[in-house]
Amino acid sequence: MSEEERLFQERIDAGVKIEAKDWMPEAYRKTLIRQISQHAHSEIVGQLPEGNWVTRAPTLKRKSILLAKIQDEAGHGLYLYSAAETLGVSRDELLAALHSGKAKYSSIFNYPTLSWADMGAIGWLVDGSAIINQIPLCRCSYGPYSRAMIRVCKEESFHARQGYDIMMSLAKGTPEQKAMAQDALNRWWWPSLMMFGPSDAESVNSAQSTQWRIKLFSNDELRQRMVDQTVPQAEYLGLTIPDPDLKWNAETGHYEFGEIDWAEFHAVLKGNGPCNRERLRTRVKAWEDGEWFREALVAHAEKHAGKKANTKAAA
Amino acid sequence: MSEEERLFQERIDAGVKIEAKDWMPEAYRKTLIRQISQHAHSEIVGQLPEGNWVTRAPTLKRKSILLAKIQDEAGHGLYLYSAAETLGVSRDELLAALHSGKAKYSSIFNYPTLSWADMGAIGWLVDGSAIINQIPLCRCSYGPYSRAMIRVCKEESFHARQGYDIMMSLAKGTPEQKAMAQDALNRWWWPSLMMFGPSDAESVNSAQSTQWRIKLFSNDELRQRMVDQTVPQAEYLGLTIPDPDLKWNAETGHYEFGEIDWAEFHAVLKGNGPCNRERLRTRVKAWEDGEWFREALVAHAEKHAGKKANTKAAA
Amino acid sequence: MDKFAYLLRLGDNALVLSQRLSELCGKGPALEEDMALTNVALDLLGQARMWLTYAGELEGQGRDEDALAYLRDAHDFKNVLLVEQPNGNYAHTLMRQFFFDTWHYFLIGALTQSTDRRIAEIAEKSLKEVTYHLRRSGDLVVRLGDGTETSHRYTQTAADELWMYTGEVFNYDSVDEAMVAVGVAPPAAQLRQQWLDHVSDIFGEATLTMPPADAWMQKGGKQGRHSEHLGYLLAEMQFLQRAYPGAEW
Amino acid sequence: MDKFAYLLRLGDNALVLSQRLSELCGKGPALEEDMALTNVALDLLGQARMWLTYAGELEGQGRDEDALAYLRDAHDFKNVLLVEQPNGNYAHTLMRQFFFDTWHYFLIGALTQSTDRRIAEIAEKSLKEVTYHLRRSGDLVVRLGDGTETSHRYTQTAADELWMYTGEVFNYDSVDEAMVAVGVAPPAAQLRQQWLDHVSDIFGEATLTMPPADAWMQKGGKQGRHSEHLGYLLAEMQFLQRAYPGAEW
Repeated sequence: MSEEERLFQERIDAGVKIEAKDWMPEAYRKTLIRQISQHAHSEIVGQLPEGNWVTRAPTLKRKSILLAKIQDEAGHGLYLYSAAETLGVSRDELLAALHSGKAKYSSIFNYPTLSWADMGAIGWLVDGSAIINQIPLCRCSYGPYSRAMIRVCKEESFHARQGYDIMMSLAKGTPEQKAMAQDALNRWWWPSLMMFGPSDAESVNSAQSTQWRIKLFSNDELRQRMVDQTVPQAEYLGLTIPDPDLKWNAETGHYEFGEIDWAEFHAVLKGNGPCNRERLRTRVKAWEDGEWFREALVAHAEKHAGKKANTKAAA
Repeated sequence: MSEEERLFQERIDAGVKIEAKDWMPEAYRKTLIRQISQHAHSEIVGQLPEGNWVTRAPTLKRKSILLAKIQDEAGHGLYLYSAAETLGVSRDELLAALHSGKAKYSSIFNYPTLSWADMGAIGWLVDGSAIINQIPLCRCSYGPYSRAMIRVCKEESFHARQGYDIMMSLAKGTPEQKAMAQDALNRWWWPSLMMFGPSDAESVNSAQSTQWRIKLFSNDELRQRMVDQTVPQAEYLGLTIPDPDLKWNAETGHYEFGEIDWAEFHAVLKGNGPCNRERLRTRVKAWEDGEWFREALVAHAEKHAGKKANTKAAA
Repeated sequence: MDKFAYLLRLGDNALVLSQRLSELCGKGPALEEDMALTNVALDLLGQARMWLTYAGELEGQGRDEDALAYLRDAHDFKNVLLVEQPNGNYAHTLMRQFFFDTWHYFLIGALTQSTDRRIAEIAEKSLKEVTYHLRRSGDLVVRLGDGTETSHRYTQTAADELWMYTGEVFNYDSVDEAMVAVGVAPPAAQLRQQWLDHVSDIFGEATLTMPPADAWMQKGGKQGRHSEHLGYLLAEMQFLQRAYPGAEW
Repeated sequence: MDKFAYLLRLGDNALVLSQRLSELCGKGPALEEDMALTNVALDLLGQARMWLTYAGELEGQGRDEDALAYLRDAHDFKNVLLVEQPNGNYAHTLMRQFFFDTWHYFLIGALTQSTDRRIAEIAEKSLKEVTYHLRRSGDLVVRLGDGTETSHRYTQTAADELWMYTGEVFNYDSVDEAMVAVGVAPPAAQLRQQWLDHVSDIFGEATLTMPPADAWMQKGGKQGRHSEHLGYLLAEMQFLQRAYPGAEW
């Protein structure tokens, strides 16, 4: 370890935030860029499964709440791209990596939204899991990322509550609505657990990230937290978690749960999820269709700057 | 009048059919091409307003009847293009004239189909008017056209009956359905009367076409026939014709009806109808999107012919 | 019930345009546009809810905002044809918005002076939003019109194609005239002049050619005679309320 | 009610594919294609009606073909994912049809030997139609695959993109197996081999590359877990029955 690296690690161990202008190991920078941009991409792609129901929201109030949520997600994307940009990479470069398939986004968005209840399940389970992942990151070592996470978490907790509220209405509703809610829970439960990533035994690079304080808890710890938090909520809704092996362990004070189907996890990651192709295509199409628009704004700004300069020169 | 022209007119006056191989005046040929191709184009464009409801037909049986009707229309287009082709013009040339906006199709298809009742009204009123226009043409002087008309009329009378049957179901249905039927009648009545063209006083070229027996009755005569036929049918349905001036004249044995809004007629003809742009665009898009397909079939046929020839040469 | 009919027109315009914009969620040409589009959709939806709620109360048949939004068929919708036109390319989306926003801004401004207190209040609440909408869409029209050759062409084409839908809002029928007569709504002539002046200013700055003011204009939406597009929009929007009648969501 | 479930799958496949084809009315690449598309849509619709009518009778709850077609939400539809895929360009439309027709032809052929008399009769009535469908779509795949460079590329792309939806029909679950056990339906292995052989023959003639038989395959449609496309298709198709409950048409 070089002297610089030693000092860097000391600052981290002392709980000092690293800022953009500070020296940092190249691997720390790269890991952060990967992690933050993947998070930003997830916010952007995450607009699509919800956008799929915004035009069909069942009441104007629900439509309004859902629109506001989608707007927040675009906003989160913006903060996060900005945080990544402090590390010396541009938003366009990050988007190019997304569009080429090189960069990842959360695999959960490769599942389809098949009923209105999915808007509830996504808020409750997916945003719920996201918060459990992100709350520790509010204390992570990189300043801009930590500050972005604080803003994001505040809004996400709203979203999770709104999602649970949708589930509540359905669970108290007609038999068809209750069935819709149960079906959504059945489809989103396991993918939500997979959001925390492979089990610790399989997880690569964790040790270094932990040392750098950009990963504060292990995947399995966070996953357990999600299960412990969610099972009683499901019970309150009168819905059944689709896991026959789920049971309360009074000694550990935790719920034990069944084996995750990692083959499915890897298949979706590899591109074989039900919607991988469509999600990416929708984003690429939006980007390509928008090229003339973005170019025009640049051209106009240049002309305008040119005009200003000419006016000055003439004066 | 040349000797040829005199003989030609004598044959027509004697009720002899003119066939493709026969001598004919250039103006006769041109008039027929214009008239037949306009009719063919109308069949093709006429698929679109009905296609607009086929995906939303209210029962599977109605959907099936509507699909069959649309298929018939494509078939009528085929016969009619073939009849036009006997006059020395290709289908592709005729379609090019349609797509460039040079050739016309029936203006009635520039009105939108706004409810299921429009499927009834189109069958009843539009196909009804078309039949009144076309029945005399079964006896017109040009053989291929006359034979095409005989086939077309047989199927059209089916369509008109099916349309009336839809109106009947609606008129006997719920108050909403009856209102739907009345609304459709309100919107389609006047455009259907306009289908017969300008009043005789305004009509150009009629005399020559009449002499050539490719126009057997005047526009106003045919229009009167349509009114006389349709008013009792509307009464039977319990629907009101949207014309306050409509009244029975016991002396003439005809219905008198109000003034047609010829300004609207000319506006739609000029391109200002509610759907002129969309109808033409849909057809042009289908044609352009299909170019690679048509080219491939030609290329395959040429290769195949080439292979056959090669095989023969080798043998 | 002229006032009920007038309120439906206001509510349906905002509702249908909001619906069109919400089709674009996550599909805008830049992240900032995604946010702005969703924001405008949200503002218009909020306004639609206020107009429809008031309309339902005035009608007194127990129809709330959802009953009016979800349980009317196309012929009972009273929005103008402009707002139901498909999104097209982004130049169309923006030009439709700019034409609408210009009228909407002057209308809402005038409605703050309405003799109907509730209408004046709703207009007052909406004024800041529609002011922002107009500034945004006018600004973008200028930047795209005076951007690249391509953006100029797209923008001009969008203007030419949408032009025939811009006259309907000024084409007053007996409902509109009744509202003018009692001071509820502003007269057409005044709004039309404001609209033409503003569009002309922005088009001038945008180096765009303004189509002739006396061009042929389509009509019918305000009376419930729509384009073929509206039926599809409603089939999608209303599906859940239609498929599960009486359910609470 | 395995047989009811099996009949729904047959009926829904035909109904949904017919609906997709009918979206193209008047929009085909040539007049002859317009006619053929409408014809196939019509045949499939007729078959759907027979399957759904039988399903409804077997269920004995008074649901007729229209109740089953118009009053079920997406999760109750049991068609495979292949048939609900959007039309795409015409190469997609045709390739979807060819993949379906090949399976459908061998299936219907086998069903003429079904131990269920009514199923055998319906299959018998459909056999001539599906034979024509297969000849037509196979013939077009050959001509487009071995046409121009462009048509070859489009056709190959369509095959590659739709491939992952072709495995579901052979992926038997307990419903399918129960039907095999009582001789109502043919086993998967036999159909799959016939399918692979025919597709391979046609692709050979078409100079197309056949994607690997062991590629990852999507599933879920038969169990009611569809793609996001089906909901929109149904919202449109079912609008009138949903908006005017109980009306006769």
